[in-house]
Amino acid sequence: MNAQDILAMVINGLSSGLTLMLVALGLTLVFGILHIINLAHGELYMLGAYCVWWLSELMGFNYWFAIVLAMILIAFLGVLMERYLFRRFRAIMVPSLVVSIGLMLFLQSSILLGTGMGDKEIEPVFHGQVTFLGTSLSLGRVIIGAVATVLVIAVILFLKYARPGQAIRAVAQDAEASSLQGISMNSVSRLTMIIGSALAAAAGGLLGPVFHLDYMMGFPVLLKALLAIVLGGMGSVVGGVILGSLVIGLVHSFATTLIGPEIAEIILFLIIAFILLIRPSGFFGMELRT
Amino acid sequence: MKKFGLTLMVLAVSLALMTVVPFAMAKEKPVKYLKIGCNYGLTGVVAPACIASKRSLELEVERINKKGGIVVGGQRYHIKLLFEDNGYTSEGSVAAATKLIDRENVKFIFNIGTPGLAQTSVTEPAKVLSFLSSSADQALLNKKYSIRVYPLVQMNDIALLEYISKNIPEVKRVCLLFKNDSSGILNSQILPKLCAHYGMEFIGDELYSLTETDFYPLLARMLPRKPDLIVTDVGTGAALMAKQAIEKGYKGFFMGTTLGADIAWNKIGDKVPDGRFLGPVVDPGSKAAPREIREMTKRYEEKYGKGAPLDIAYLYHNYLMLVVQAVKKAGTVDDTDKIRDVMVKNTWDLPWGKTRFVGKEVWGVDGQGIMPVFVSAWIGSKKKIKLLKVIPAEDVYPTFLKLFGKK
Amino acid sequence: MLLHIKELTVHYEGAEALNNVTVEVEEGSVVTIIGANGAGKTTLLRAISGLEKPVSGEIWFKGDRIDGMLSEAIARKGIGHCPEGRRLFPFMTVLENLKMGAYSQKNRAGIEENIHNIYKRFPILKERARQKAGTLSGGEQQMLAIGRALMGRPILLLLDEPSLGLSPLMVNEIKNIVTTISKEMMVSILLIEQNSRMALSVADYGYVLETGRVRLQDKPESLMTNDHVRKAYLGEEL
Amino acid sequence: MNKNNRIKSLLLLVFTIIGFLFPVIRNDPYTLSLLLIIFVFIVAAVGFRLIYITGRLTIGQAAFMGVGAYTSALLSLNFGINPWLGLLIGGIAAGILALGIGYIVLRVGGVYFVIITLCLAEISKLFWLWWRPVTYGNSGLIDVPGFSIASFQFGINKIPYYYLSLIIMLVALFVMYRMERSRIGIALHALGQNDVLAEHLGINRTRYRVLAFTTASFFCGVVGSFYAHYIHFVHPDQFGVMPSIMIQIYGIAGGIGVFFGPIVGSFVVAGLTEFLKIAKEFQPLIYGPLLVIIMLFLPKGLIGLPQMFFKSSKK
Repeated sequence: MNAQDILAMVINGLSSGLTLMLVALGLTLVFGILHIINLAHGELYMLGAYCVWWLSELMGFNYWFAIVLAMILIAFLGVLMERYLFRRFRAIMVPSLVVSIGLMLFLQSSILLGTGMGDKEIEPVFHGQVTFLGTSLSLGRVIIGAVATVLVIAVILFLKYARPGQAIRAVAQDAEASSLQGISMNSVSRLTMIIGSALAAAAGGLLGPVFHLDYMMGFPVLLKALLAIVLGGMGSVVGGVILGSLVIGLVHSFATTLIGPEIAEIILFLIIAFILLIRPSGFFGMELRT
Repeated sequence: MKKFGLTLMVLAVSLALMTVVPFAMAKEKPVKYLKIGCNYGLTGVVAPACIASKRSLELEVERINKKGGIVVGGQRYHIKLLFEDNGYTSEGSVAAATKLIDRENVKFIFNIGTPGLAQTSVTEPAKVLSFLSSSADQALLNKKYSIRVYPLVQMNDIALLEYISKNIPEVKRVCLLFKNDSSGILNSQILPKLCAHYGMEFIGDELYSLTETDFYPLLARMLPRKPDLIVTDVGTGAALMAKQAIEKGYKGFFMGTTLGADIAWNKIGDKVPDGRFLGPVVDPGSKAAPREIREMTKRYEEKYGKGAPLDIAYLYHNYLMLVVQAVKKAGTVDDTDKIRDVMVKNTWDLPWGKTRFVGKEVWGVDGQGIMPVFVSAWIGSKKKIKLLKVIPAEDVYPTFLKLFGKK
Repeated sequence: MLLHIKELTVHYEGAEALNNVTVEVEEGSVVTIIGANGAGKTTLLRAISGLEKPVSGEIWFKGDRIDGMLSEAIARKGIGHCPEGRRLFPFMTVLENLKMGAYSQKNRAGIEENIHNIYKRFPILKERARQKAGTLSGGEQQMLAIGRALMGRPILLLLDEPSLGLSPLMVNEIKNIVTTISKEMMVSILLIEQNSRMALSVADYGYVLETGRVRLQDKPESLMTNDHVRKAYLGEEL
Repeated sequence: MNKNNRIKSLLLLVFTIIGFLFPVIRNDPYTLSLLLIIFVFIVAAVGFRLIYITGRLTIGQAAFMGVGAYTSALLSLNFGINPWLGLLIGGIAAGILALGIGYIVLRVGGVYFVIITLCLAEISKLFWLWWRPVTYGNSGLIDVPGFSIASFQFGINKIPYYYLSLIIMLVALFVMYRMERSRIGIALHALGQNDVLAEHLGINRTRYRVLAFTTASFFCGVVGSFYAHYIHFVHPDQFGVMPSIMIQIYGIAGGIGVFFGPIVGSFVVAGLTEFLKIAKEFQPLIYGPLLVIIMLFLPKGLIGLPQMFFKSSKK
């Protein structure tokens, strides 16, 4: 084990953590505002990937344009979901779990039956490798990491400085007090769903060419994103999620490389369970709602 | 009430489906039928393969029936497929098998995937022939009514390694990176022995989870050991792994040992240099594929459009043709003892090639059908699978027996 | 009449919290409601702000009926609510908290001017502007809560126990603030207090709420001389 | 005992009698095989509710079914332990594990507990997959022996298994019902209503929660072990997150506020799934939206349906 190997592990971990962040950020925003665990959030990621496939491979749009379009389309779907389903279950977690599972099954199945059984592929836009500090990475991943970082920073800035962004934070901290300030709960939750869905769609579209398209690709990502946000402090608006995702990526990378792939997943889950026990509000729980 | 607009719409769609689907299914008139049950996971993890198999089998049966069905012992039969969804669960598999046997009185049940193995607890006592497709080694163990006409992982490995040892002498160090399904487990058990047999060095195995997509950490573990050949499957996950291995600077060969989709190979795109990825597959639509499979692919694509199904789906044509030919030869459609006897004692001309039954030395029953192994390589620059060699089962089986027969 | 509550009945967690309560607030006046813990004072304010849905009765504000409206809409109509326990946004800075108070205001220059005014009135908030609200002391938090409520340029301000948990010095400060707001900023105030002496000393009119019903209502001077009030709320031995 | 309760017990008695007589009326192996799996899931779903009333929502109950199933199956395969004994040992293994885990995990509340139990389900599945020398990983354990009494082997038809699972279910339900109606039950409900208040009343929060968790998991282990010996096959996929979610759907869709909610839920949702099988691969397209619709119109679960009619007729 030399410095080179450790560096490789760090880079691998960061590269998967960065992409997880997009899904986790949306999930935590939705949880922070609506107080429901949207188990169908992974499906928005899946739909994003399929949407980009449909737009770029079948309709012939430019890849980046297809991603933007997919973000808009999936955000619209998110608005519908919020308007007709989640809004009624705001802060009622128990039935909302079943609702989101129903939604998940429906979306998965419609993609499977709607797009045919064969594998789908988004043609990669970037080819070639980048050698960074002696570790070889595909150019595609570097670009994805960069775009993901830009998107996350954009969201952070939006939440920090834009008035609607500040309203999201206010509602996450105290919904009732926010409504007393004249902040509309419904428009905030709609906005949150828009951001969350668009981010998930972007993640799907970005990762589509790197990984593969599969109608069940959402659930494993959802599980990891859930881990990332509990690690960061559930409902924490930005702070913890970023660190949480990166920690998940790093732990997975180190454990896989050092001990082995299957045991790495067990270790990952055990670590999360352990952290929750000693720090029940998440390791980096900073902006927890009161 | 406006709030319920969307939900009402969903309800309406669901109701429409609920009324249309049964109608679409109940159109045939009862003549004499040879019923074949299909205990499939139409929902759940293996749904794509099962649905594709369902569609292609339906097309085939439609064709046979149009030609007047088959004649068994002077009686004309139409074939009827009865699909039961097991949701890819064991209890679903048992329930579905029970339903097929007790309600429909079927004598043949096709099954895909490992949790489906649970059906043998129902089929064995009922003397119903159970056609399995799991690589699990225990699947056949002492099971009189279980039949597997499935390319054995061991046979594929032998054929491919033999080809590699003869044609690619630079391969010396072999490692296994495989998904942790039953084929992967089997591979991790047999590969060290096989490598020793072919004078190669086995340097380690790692099994990853089925949902894995990011292989960088795993490769960081394996590649420093400098393998020349990575043994894996030819599915989507493996293609992804291969692509990422090359991004990580791997320069050696890959060997897939199970069936998989040709499209999955496209994942590698132009990343893998031509001829570096070998596997026991054949592009079902290409000229290299057996004629029947090629025609089948054409018919499937005409009806359901591009995006060919996994070739595992086509595998079930082997089962269908086996049943059709065996009942004709046995002269009965319900004496399963006799049909099984006829089945395992003869050599059959099935869509994937000449098939005969073996296995007494390994599993105590002759339930395993062995067929030719297609050794192919991926020509990435043309996105094509090139058939290198077809190795008859007879050339591979002796080695198999020598290495893996009962001690 | 600025605010008119007519025969309001509200249930809270299944039990009756308010029963046929009628309260009126004149424009420019300070009205106080005193009562023991659990008398329904907070529920009344919550009902005005739309946080609780009444079972029966009506609430009129500036000639519009507001019961049944969403609380954010009521806030935008000009009712500022300084809730029980202050309910600041603890992880936002003082300045951000103030800006949230002006969420319904569209005029940027107006907001800036408002912040300026509030800083002038509460200099300590200016000092703490970049600090997270959760880290302020009790008195500072109360000032921020009032400041935030004033940011929305309310016509009517609902104050829920502003003196709770504060030192006697701070209570006096709050008293001054209430007077200044009503006199200088021309904001009507509905004040709820357990500190009845302080409340009655600043109010123009007072109500006594007991187990969800209005027991007494009168000018503060008369209430202060009422035997029941003296015994039960002013702690005087008779 | 008031009138309402008498009607309830009468109904229960009728259903129990129907349960016992069913195979006599209709000896259809397929229906029996469906019913006995529903019984298995009823036990898990009612256990899920028992934990829920203490204020903890779990999505990990299938993990304990897995512990029971694997323990019992491995013991009978490797050491020839009688499945009848295995039934008990499987339950105890799950119970002991729940006891240990519960003391640590139940201190965490709210959404964090949901996620921890989700982790638990996933860990258990990954563990069975990983421990290949013993569990054969993804190949599963094949030919797990079935039950027998003296020389009579269960399994020629489904009737013995049906009665066994019916009896297990009735015992489990009886125990959990009595528990809820006893003084312990009052404490459990108090915990669910108000944590802090319960503590003030002298209820040891963790101890009572662990009691509920262990009881529910014990029965999960027992039915898991029954499942293994009935199916004769154990596979990790049967005990991961998805089956846990199914248990939770049965509980919530039925109505988690009432003891009989999960029972109704298991029957109706499983029945619905079965009915929708005619749609073959299109089944999730209908099943998913149906779940959504049930929750939209009956947020309190199917058990709220009669109440809804009752209310509307009163108006």
